[in-house]
Amino acid sequence: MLLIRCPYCDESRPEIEFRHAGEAHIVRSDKMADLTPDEFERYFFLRDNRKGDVYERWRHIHGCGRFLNAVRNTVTDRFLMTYKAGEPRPALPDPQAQAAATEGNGQ
Amino acid sequence: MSGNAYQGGANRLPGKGRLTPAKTVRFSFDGRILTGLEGDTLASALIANGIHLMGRSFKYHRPRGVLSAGAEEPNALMQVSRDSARYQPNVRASVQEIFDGLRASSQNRYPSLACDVGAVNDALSPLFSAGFYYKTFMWPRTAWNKLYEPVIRRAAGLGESPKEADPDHYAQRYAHCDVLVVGGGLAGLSAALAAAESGASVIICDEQPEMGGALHFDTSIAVNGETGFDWAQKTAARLAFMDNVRVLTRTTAFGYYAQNFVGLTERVTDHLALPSPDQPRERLWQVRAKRVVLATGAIERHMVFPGNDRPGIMLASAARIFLNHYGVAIGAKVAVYTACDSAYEAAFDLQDAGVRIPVIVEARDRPGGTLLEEARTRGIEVLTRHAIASTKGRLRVSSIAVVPAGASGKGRDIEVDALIISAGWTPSVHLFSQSRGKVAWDAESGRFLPGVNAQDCVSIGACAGTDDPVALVEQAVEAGLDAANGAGSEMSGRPVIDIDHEGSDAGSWSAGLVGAVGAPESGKAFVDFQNDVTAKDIRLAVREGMHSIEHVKRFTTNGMATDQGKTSNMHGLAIAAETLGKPIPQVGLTTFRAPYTPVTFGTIVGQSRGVLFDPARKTPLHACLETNGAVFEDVGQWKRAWYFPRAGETMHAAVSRECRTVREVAGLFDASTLGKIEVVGPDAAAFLNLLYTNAWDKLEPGRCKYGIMLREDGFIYDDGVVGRLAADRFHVTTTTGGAPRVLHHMEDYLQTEFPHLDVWLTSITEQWAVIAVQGPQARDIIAPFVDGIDISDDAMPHMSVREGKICGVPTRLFRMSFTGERGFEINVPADYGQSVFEALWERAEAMDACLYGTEAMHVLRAEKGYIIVGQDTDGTVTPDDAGLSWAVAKKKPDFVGIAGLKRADLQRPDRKQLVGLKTKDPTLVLEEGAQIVADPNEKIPMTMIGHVTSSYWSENCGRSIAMAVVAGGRSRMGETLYVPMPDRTIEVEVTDTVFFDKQGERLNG
Amino acid sequence: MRKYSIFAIAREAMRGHKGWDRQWSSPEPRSSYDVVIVGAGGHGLGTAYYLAKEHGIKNIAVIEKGWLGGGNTGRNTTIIRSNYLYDESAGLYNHALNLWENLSQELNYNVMYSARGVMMLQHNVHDVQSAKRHIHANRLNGIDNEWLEPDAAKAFCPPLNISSSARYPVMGAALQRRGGVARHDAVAWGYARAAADMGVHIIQNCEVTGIRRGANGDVTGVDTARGFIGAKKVGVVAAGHTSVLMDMAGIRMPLESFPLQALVSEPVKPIFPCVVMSNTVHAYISQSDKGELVIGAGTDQYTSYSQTGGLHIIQHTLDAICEMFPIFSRMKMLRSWGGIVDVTPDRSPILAKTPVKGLYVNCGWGTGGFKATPGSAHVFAHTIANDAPHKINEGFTLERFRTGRLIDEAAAAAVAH
Amino acid sequence: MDSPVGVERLHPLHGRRGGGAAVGLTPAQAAVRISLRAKPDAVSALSGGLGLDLPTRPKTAVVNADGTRSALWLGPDEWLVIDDGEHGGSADLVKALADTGVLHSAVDVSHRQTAIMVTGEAAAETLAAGCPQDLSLKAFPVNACSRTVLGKIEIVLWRMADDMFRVECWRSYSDYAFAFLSEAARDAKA
Repeated sequence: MLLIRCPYCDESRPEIEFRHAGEAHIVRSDKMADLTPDEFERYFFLRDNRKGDVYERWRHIHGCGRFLNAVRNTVTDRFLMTYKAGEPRPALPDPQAQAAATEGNGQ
Repeated sequence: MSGNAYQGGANRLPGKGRLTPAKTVRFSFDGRILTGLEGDTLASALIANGIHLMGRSFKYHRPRGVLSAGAEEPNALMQVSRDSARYQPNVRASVQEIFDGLRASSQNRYPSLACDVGAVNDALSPLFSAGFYYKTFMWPRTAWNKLYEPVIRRAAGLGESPKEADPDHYAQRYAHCDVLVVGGGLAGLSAALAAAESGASVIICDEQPEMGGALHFDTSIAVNGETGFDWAQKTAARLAFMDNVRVLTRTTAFGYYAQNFVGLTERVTDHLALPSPDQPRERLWQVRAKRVVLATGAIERHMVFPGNDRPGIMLASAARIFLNHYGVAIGAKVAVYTACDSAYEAAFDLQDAGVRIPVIVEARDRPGGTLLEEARTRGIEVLTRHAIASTKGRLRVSSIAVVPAGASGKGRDIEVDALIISAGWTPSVHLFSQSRGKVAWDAESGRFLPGVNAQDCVSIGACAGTDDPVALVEQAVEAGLDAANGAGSEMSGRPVIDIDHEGSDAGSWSAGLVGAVGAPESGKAFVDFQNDVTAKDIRLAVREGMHSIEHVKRFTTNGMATDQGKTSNMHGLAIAAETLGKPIPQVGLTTFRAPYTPVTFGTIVGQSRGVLFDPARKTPLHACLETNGAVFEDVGQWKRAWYFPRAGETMHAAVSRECRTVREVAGLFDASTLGKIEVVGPDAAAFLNLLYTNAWDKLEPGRCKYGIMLREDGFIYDDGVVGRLAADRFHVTTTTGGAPRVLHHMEDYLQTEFPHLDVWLTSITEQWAVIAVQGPQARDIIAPFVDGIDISDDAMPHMSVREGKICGVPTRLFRMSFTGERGFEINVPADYGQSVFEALWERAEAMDACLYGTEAMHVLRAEKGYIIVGQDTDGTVTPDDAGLSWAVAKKKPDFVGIAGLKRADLQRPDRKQLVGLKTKDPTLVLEEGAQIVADPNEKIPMTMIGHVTSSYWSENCGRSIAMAVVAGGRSRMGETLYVPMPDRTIEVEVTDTVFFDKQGERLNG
Repeated sequence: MRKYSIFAIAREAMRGHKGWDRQWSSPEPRSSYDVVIVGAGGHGLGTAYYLAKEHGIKNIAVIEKGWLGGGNTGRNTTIIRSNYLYDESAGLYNHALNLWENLSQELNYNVMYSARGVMMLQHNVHDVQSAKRHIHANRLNGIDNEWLEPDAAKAFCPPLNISSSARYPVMGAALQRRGGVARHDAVAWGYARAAADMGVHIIQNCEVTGIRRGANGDVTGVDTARGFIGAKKVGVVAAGHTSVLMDMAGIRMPLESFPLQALVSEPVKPIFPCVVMSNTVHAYISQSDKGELVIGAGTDQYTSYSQTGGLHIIQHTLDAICEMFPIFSRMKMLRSWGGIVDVTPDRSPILAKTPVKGLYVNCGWGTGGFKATPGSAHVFAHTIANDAPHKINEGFTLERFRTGRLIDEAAAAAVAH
Repeated sequence: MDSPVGVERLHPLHGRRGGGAAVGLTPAQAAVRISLRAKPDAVSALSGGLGLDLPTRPKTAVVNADGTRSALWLGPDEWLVIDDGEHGGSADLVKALADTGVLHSAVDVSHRQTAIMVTGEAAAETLAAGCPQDLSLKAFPVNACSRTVLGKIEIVLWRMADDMFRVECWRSYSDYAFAFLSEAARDAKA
């Protein structure tokens, strides 16, 4: 069971309080009615599905109820960071800082 | 057995061991009543009684005795029971503690353990080479299922499954700590003590009944001036006394999951004669630790040589535990075959206890330190660079044949009644590997050791390759202090743990892998005892192209038995490497997977059985409905009243009566399970505009409207009636099953797509009990109870909502109908639901109204052509498909689903559209799910153009009615289509979906 | 290739089994091939086999990052059935089932296809409606699937709890008698042996690091850990890792990869004669020929390539198993493991050409790809050989997510595996 | 809201008792409950309306002076207000909040939920049978509160004293919650 830091509760909480909500930073057009089929496919169906660090959404559904974003490595399942919904996509921490974080607590 | 000088078995040595001679325990094995001592395992008690033959192997049914004294045991698996329901197959005799009344029996044998007809497999073993079944049993084709497979299945499988439901219960606990120490040997206890005294919260667990680990058998180590084992007990007691420490014995850490989440299983009662009924049988601990200290020790390997599997042949450490802990001699004349120094300690202990040691067969050039000299001083013959070529003894080893290493020939026979073996020790890196840490090959000591950590853990002691006790304690204390420090504890202090060690250095590790020993090739030299995998099998696998160790494992089944290769994996790897001519690390190591030892399903399930398997949600009216004879159906987690049969009534009759009564008089229906969401805020209407296809701006407060919600891809997601209570407040309803996901869906959009809107969502599903009163008399039924609301048709027309009181309690009163009749849905605060319902029902019953359930509700709405999302639609239906395009606002610039709806395939004219169906024979009721074809004479596969979504006998129409989705259905009105059934083909006519009161006049009475 | 038979075994038994050949060789890669298949699982090896056998293409390499059969082929719970709802799915899976029935003989390798019946339990009215919709559709498609009342379900699977006091009582079951299980490793090995015998190169421990395209955009080959390997056509058959590989060719896929866990119990004597699945209480179970109960359920909730998952998923699975089969509460979990399954939005696979000429993809099987192995391999070989789909896989395109013409078994409330 | 004559407010766990010496399980008395939603700028006005300071720190609860009304932080814009004064709480909190005139959402959820009091030395251990949060006093001190999980349901957990927790759950889950805690209590003897 993963341990996820909720940026609203400011605490790490067990995975079963959360619901995964897919890839993050997929922008819903403000002109949805004008989307071409290609654009709709990109928006709704195509996913990065990266092996490595991914930006993703979770909802602390059995906690504060908020949606949040996370950067997680899909090979190790380790969270690099979490941040609030609506905040811009952060740059990834540099690998050295990641390594340092690895040395310390998993979370 | 009383009167026996040797309490608890003839092979019990007076004055030896740590059990109390007075505390005897009676148990049975294969029907024989035996006596052991309290604290005995089945294995130690049986050996004490001179019984070495404990089981039969999986494939060849070879007689087997106990190999080990621990969890790694591959051979001595038994069926153990307390009573007929409390029965367990495949129990390791080396782990199961005996208690008064325990019944054990051997398994995988017929008719008896000593005389097993399955042993014919052993004689046929040349045919049963590794993977033989892939090469045969292919002819004739049908024989696999009917002949070969049943035979193979019956031969395999070890013990028998329980046949009765499990009467025991199991507990679970989440636990959190700064430091979890796995393993309570010298290293684990030292680390736990250091961490605990620094103030950290500590959990320490060990799989044995007492802490101590290797101190159980290793009597050469003294700690702080007392025996190691005594120190361990005192330290464990001291730890248990501390508030910040939890000491768990009989507790196995079986799984190491992400972010230091570790599963432990504690065996609570399986060793007790009379457990209290409140005690769970086992308890699952789910531990989240800031740091994990792995002090899991090492497991001794056996020697791989022909005939190495006879009862009486066991690991040196096992013999030493039986002797030093249980006070049991494994034999009177015990030879040694070793490639590791620690077997000498065992031999010396045995000799000191009066056991004859006829020979030590040493595979190496010489043992470490002065062991050779000491053995010779003791008068023990040591044959260095020798091997055992074969053994004899049908049900117990009786002699060994010794040859110089690499030589062939019969060799010299030496009579024995037991043989102890040791090929060195495999560090237990299982949990470390499960944590995704990378193991690294240490060429010097010939073992895999923990390498790079993936999680916040540290390995100490034997599992980390630290052999010297002084260094080990040093390492453990450092690990404990560091762990406490890392968890933020600031107390200082360092426990004093002084080691006095008389034994030899454990030393030489390298010679114990078969590749280095060069054992004779003839005969069966077992690598994996339980699965009967021999060295030859592994060589054969390599010869056949299985060059990955995973292929070798799967082809031979090496390491796949219930012990998961604890003693065999390294041997298998070494033999494969030798055959391939590659170094061991290049051949790889199979992945370690949870669980470390098998874990009872019940323990993992815990409380989630029976009524706690899944919550059964009941409405506030449930009890009254039950009193009134309701039969309930499961809808999601809810229990809903399905129908209300009167005495002697079938379901069909009850539903017909309910349907008729609603249309003639009225009926009461429990609609409480419908999802309800209160949408509040100045932007509430704007938000609903985006979430529903409909437009909401113009809905006046006090009015309601039916709404459709789509997914972004344009398919119907949910529907329901939405009432506007005030300019900034809506009461939204959803389907019963849809309630949680609809709220989640709405929150998603609100929080992440439309956060600029000032609106909040609150689930009020359970705030309100909902009583639907439907039928011509509905208004008359409720009128006397309503307070402050004018419920006349003029003042409160169809699709309106008012707030006021009913029976004196607040209500949100909806005028709406899912039956086509004049109807009200009365929302009252849930705790009042029952009282209000009783008041209404008392009056309604007197007026000859009825209670109706979900089945009648379904029929009534189908008569009117109202759809049920999830029944008449699945996730592939658009509003237009369902005939609901009127509910899609044409002028809105945006709503969820607007883009998806525009895709080419969703605009096709030949999409499946919802229509009505009338059977040509009005008495025939179609089956829901039945498929529809245009050409009844087409051969299979037939072209299916749709299916029946809803179908009922309609008492009110006097005939059957159905709804269906049919390709291009709306352009087929009046067409005849066909529903092919197994026994006949039914003719149907395509109609519109409204079967009753087409003008809708009844909504207003 | 040496023919496998009881007589061959008997002959070998007399000389210590020294005479067996390698089941497949480990050749050095050539500089180029007509077709390179990426991924040596059952689907990939099978594709190579059918390309060689039915389409006359012999210059083929199957390139595998790890060891052959080590992905989802060797990690799944081996359930085989074909009682899918839609014509497209029914056609594909039934094609596979027809091939399963003769696969041991076809490959001269006993894959232990065991038609012991797959029974899908139905626990509420909605379940029953959905099951009957499947049964009717299957019948008209010529696929066996029959309705069993609870008593008949119990008779077919005696350990089943059909008590009406169960939390979710069994209201009936849909039974496909031709459904069953097979031995997963043997499928990969059997295809590998037969393909290698026709000259297919199986190159293990060779990770693909790039998919190269020429000036005109067409595929020219793959970069690998052992250098560049040219290819006229490349078929990606790498369940779980498809997105990663297709990204190398610049194609973003409608896929997400999830951990899928499974477990086995300790072995016991035969107690469980068939396969039982339940979508409502959510688990499935069978008993292997070794005697282990083989158990699985749904995926973890998050995307991952870790091949591990949470204990709570196993808990839910075993809750469901012990609810349906209370006698198994004292059984023990022996081993658990995880695979990576790539899942499409409509839960149906993609077996198709791609926008890149010469590049083909076979993916998106979610939790249920094993059952399709021979059928999938067979039509995928056809698609590669002819640069056009077989009639059976015509609908399983990449384009369907643009047009909206989905094959939505999930939405139709079918089960995923 | 006054309980009207002849209409009984029926607690979903009416009459239930559970636990033993080390832990007691008791249905909490009836209460008024409001799900309150608002942005930060409305907090002080709403606090005035309620007569207590709405907590703004995660995982904390605030109780008014006479102990009859409390506000539990559930999320950054969400509080559960519980009033169990006289007669199971008769305060019209929705009106009191409306009178503040600031933007908010107040929804009456008095009947949506019910509560179980878990008391005694084994209270935390009992809850730990199904609640995955760290319930040590260090991590979950008195007046800590959180929406979380108990077994297979969602709850709001509030530690009111060292050895007293209030478990709020939706009413249809209360049977499950009570049965779950009852079985857990068997095992959790301090």
